[in-house]
Amino acid sequence: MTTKTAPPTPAKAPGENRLRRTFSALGAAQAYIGLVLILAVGIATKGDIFLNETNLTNAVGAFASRGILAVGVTLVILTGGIDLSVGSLLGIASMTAAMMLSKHSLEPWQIVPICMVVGAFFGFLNGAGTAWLRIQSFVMTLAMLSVVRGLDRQVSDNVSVGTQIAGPDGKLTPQAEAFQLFGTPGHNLFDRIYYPVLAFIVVCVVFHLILTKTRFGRHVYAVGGNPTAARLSGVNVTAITIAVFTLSGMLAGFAGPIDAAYSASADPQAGQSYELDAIAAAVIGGASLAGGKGTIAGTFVGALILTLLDNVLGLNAVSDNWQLVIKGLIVVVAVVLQRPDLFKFFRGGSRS
Amino acid sequence: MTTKTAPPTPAKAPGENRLRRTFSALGAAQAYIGLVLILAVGIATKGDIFLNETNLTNAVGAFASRGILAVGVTLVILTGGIDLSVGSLLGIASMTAAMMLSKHSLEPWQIVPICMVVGAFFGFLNGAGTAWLRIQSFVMTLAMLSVVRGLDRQVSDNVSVGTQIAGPDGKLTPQAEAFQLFGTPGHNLFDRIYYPVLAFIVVCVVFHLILTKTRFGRHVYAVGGNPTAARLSGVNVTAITIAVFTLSGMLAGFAGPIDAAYSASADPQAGQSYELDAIAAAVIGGASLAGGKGTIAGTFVGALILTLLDNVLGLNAVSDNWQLVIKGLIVVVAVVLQRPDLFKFFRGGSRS
Amino acid sequence: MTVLTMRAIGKSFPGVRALDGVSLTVAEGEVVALLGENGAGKSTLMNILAGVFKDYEGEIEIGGRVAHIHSPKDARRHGIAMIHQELNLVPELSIADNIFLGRERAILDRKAMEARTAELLRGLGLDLSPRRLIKQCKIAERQLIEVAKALSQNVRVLVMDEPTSALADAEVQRLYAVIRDLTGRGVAVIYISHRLEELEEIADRVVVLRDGTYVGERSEVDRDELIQMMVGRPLGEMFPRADGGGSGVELLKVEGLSVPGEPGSGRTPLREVSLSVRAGEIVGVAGLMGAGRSELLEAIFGVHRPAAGSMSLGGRPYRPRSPKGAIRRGVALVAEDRKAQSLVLGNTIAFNASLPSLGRLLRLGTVDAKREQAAVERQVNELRVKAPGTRFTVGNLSGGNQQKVVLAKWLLTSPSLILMDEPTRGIDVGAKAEIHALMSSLAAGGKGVLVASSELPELLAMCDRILVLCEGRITAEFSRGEHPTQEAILEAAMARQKVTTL
Amino acid sequence: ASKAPGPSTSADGGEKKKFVVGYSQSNNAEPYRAQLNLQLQHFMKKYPDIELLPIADAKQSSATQVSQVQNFVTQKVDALIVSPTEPAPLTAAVEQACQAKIPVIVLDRTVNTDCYTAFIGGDNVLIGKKAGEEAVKLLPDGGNVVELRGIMSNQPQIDRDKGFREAIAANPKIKIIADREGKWLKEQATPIMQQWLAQHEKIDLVYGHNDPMALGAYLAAQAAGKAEQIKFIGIDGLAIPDGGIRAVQLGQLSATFIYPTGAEEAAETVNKILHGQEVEKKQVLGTTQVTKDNAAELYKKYDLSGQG
Ligand SMILES: Nc1ncnc2c1ncn2[C@@H]1O[C@H](COP(=O)(O)OP(=O)(O)OP(=O)(O)O)[C@@H](O)[C@H]1O
Ligand SMILES: Nc1ncnc2c1ncn2[C@@H]1O[C@H](COP(=O)(O)OP(=O)(O)OP(=O)(O)O)[C@@H](O)[C@H]1O
Ligand SMILES: [Mg+2]
Ligand SMILES: [Mg+2]
Repeated sequence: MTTKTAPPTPAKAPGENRLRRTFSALGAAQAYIGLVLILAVGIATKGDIFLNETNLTNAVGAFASRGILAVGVTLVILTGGIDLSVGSLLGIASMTAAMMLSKHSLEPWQIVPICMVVGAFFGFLNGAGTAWLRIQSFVMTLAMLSVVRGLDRQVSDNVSVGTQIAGPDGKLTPQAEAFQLFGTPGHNLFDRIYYPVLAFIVVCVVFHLILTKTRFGRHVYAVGGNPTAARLSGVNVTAITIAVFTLSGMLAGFAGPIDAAYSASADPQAGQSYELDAIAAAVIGGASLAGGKGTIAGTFVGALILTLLDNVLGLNAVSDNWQLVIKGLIVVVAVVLQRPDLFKFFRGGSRS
Repeated sequence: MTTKTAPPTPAKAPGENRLRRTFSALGAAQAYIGLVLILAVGIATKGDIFLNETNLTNAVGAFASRGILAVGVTLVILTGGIDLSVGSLLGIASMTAAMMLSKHSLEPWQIVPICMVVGAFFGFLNGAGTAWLRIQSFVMTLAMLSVVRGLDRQVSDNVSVGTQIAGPDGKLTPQAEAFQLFGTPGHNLFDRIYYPVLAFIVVCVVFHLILTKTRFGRHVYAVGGNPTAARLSGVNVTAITIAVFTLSGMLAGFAGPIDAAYSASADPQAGQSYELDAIAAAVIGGASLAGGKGTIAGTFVGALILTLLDNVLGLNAVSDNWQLVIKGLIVVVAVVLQRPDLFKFFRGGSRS
Repeated sequence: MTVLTMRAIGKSFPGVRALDGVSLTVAEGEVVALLGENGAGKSTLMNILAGVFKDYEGEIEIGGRVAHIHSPKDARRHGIAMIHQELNLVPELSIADNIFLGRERAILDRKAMEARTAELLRGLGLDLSPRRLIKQCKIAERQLIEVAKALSQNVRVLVMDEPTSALADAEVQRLYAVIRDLTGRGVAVIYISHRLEELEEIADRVVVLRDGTYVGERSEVDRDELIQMMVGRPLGEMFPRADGGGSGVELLKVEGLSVPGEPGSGRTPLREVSLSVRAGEIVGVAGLMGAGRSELLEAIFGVHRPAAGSMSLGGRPYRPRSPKGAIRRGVALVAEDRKAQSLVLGNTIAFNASLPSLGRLLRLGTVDAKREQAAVERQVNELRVKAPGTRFTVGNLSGGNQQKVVLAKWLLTSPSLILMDEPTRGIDVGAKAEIHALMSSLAAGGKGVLVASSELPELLAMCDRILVLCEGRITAEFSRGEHPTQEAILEAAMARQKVTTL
Repeated sequence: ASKAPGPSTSADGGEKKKFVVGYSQSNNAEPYRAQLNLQLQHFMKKYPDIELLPIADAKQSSATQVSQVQNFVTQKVDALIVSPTEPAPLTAAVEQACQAKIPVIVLDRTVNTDCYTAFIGGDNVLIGKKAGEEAVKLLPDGGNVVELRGIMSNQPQIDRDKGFREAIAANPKIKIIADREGKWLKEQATPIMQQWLAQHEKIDLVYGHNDPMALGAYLAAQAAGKAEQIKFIGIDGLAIPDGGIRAVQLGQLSATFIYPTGAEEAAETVNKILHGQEVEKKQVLGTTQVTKDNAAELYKKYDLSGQG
């Protein structure tokens, strides 16, 4: 018996493998079908109005701050948690930015780090509650949503704070002028690269690299995919959990000034219900709320689907009520189209 | 071997077992500590105003329709899903009720079943999308939230429909009079048992019994705990999934008329963001969003915590901004207090 | 030279004293086997060594110095690696990612990781791409990947908790070669297994635990004596099946059954499988890893949709569209992977055991808790599940006891045909004998038993007939009367069709 | 403070009695309502024998507001002010208070019952009409108008739309070429306006149901370089740095219309009621058009930032 050393069965037949690789590449392409569909509808119905640099920049720009939130939320979702507080964190960060600008005349490059620290601080609390006190992240971040919104409203006295601050000469102060770059609609940076869009893309690229190329990224997937295995492999599950919530908060803080600049003011209600958009982008992009599954590329596509869908419906002057209906339907269609194994319901008990 | 029948270790040592039973009873009692805390604060600060039948009825009555949603959401959460559409379903059901009453002068006992069917229909679609198309329930029900809200607004033409319909004599029609019983604040049924509260309690009891005493209930827990094992044990996972969403929709339909009667009108926006309250009640009550864990009793306690907390803060005339802050903090404290193993972070690797 | 000393180790869980004053020493280059009944505390002892538990009683010394091990990281720092009883891999990550999990460089060096992974896999005879996702790997492959993961570290002490429970002989032999190579380099190995013949082959010393206490140790493996030590009483014949059975009417007939594989899932396709099981007969299914044994049992149980072929059960056509339909016809499947396929780990023993048979425990439409309790308790006691009660959480049971709960669950449905996929995986010798006795008595009671097992001696001793699968095809059939040898079965199991290899 | 209100209590000597007044606001976090709160607190301070409890915020939820009213009734406040989120839901609650013999002042939005002591509020149809008249003035040759609406089912939205359409009917050459729900929010209005600018060659005037929406549209037009060609009309005219009056001063809005808070009138009315004086049951407040000329003056008049 010990003499027979022929490998029992080749675990991989080359032909089969090639087939599989093709399939999985197709699967990846499939993720974009929903987006392509929406682009196609946009082009078919509104040709050049839709497929126009300004229109696309505007559409993505309006969603950029939510898109940035979605990246942070994706991190949290990957570990199997959820972050409902990002909308509130964006709100308090945008308020912080507007106040720093109006009360203390800080420069934008000072404001952004401060806002990120503010967001990261509350994010850290989320992580600590989840990891140390082991509160379900849904409850922890829902509580944080409430607490931070209360603080936001309290510091602002429920009044919105404008960012277009005029100096004694009636013109915008240099700080306010510079701050506008962060997001005033239509503003250009590097000739037609609009800061919010740029920031969103950069955030996506950075976090894509972090997730795919670094140890931290592997650990994030491991914590969400199998926390026990992660722990037994020496992954510091607590630290990773705290880190993703902190990063999510930090990104919300980063998105705050963008939101404030976009509206030229920080509203005490700013960011309300953004968390739903952010989570939706991640989940439409294929992230699983069970954890361990999802990519930044997917979230990016999910965000584009949401914002371009809005744009296409708006350009076609669909009534607001029907927009709600059609939007829901198309999201379902887009998600279904992304699934390669669509019509094989429940074939074979999956082993996971 | 077959002769020695003494089991190696008795499967149950009586003394040990008693100990464990006591322990688990204590664990159960612990679940109420958060609630007790809030009651204590209420009594300490506002004594008889708080601990007053009318006040308590009012407080619970205001939350009753959301409490009923929470029961349905608990079912869905137990199977490992989530239902974000319940707020919209409540909205369309309340609109249905108001229209049936105002346009067709139907009797309340005809209206309620119709509303339940309407809710169950959309709930069924949620289930079908989740089970058959295998769309993540978060996406499916988020899309449904949007679609149903759009329909609701469309059928109502964006105008709220009143339920206090006066006949030619200037008095309420008999149907409208009867409809008021469903929830007009302060109304009594059976001398001081207020219908919304009664309905909420009855729904809780019925679904508690269904979950604990029936095969269906066991299957719900099995599907949430391990869908593969459930399927291989002969559970029709698809059917259970569809059933819980349908029941959740049906309960939202049932809550619709209560909400309409409470507000004496169906607003096209009615129920908006109720889903968060409903999910929060379930999760504060111990339901795990991972599925397989949770009870109706817990959800009931969670609902009471939320509503009495609001009530106590309101009675104490805490400013609203601080209310948001304090509410968030207390929810965290209440949830933490419910955990018996609070300070033993990560002690002992659980086998799961 | 002694590398590891564990002194007076104790550990309690709520309501369970799992370990009490156990000591253990291991020398360099030595293979020490841990033996004991299910729930004796073997895994707990080793988990303490691997840093799974934060607190415990007693002291650990490594290389002569006291080691404070309270986390997996501590354990790794002291050169301890462990292959856990339950597979611990992240399904969505690749093989390479899993092997290096927790030890990556801050910026991943994919190339180096994949090269090293490929090398490790080759050493274990696995020809898999390092980029393959774990969820696409078969159970046996996963187990070998766990081995590779442990080997990839620079270890002084390697703990293997039932590393072979999912492996067939060929892979087991390869594992032995690896272990010998390691011990040659001075690595100490602690090896847990319920397969006594393995201990004979690989262990230098056997340490026996019973009920969380140290019983004794032997350098010479004498099976009867070891059994006596671990069970506390002598055990009769290992495989008690007498000749007989197989004379009944045909119970299950499968003809030309084909099931397509699924791209990406690593499932073996079945090709035109025909077989029959008569009432009172025990039929074995042998084959190498990935031969399609589990697939076959699952197909009969209605888990997969067959593309072609027909089945009949008890003379009537049998076309189960789901496990539910199969169960209704009196078929039961003890699935291969208890954790993933059989148990709701977070729930109680009673909940799990009664799940498929709730239909007969109903009274007025509700579950009759008293009858449920009684039925489950009887079955669980019969199988000698070591647990404080039927309300104990299944996830906190020892591996073998979990397996017993799975058996109890299916016996409660009183099946007429029971399909068993590796039914004695992780089961101690005593309980194994009981399960064998149980199979015999089921057969004697006119039931049919179809059992897939990687342990050929078990099949040879128990079965009236043995079918051999290779790449989803039946390549041979032996009846008890033919007195088949292991070699003959293995040869059939490797009778690959040349055409399919490319 | 469990005494029923009436002239008898505080008027006759003895120790000075302090009246307790509760106020339920539909949503604190709207700049307009924040302003209202501020003003109410300010004007209430004029009456030392009246204590205004912390303002209760319903956060746009009728259910919350109903229970707030019930809380105040339970506490037996001496007078109650309510700014209903929606008329119908609050009707029963107001009736409850009325039955408990608590005087109720309904501020800003109505309820469907007569069982209250006084109603104080602006007239949204009138404001819409004024805005429409201003549009007619701004577009003598007619033109294309886009309309940013508040939440569709909100009564002010319905009224402001109605009045506006009635007024612009005066000039048939003025057409509303598009209208959408901006939900009262600035950040909703901006992308909508961007889409309109992409769709329509010529937009002459933007009518926003509140200033933030009009300003959100302004931002979009400014970015597209079309802000000069388009006129913007808003409503609210808040005297805050970020508000409509300032925007008119800066030339961003052509005009806005002050939606009166009624805080001063409410404080006055409460005082009268508590001291047993007659009050007018329905007090409809007018509006003031904010133009470049009167903006500075109006800002000063309504600015309360220095006074807490
Ligand atoms: N997390 C836990 N909570 C409660 N009890 C536990 C836990 N882990 C183990 N036990 C108990 O400790 C005892 C020893 O279990 P252990 O897993 O060490 O047994 P084992 O010897 O490895 O058995 P097997 O051969 O079945 O794997 C068992 O009674 C088990 O129920
Ligand atoms: N639905 C599934 N998803 C993923 N893997 C599966 C699925 N079904 C079966 N498998 C895996 O495919 C392997 C292939 O199969 P099969 O069961 O046919 O082989 P086997 O002869 O039983 O081999 P083994 O000894 O590994 O169990 C199984 O071991 C199982 O782990
Ligand atoms: Mg073990
Ligand atoms: Mg198998």
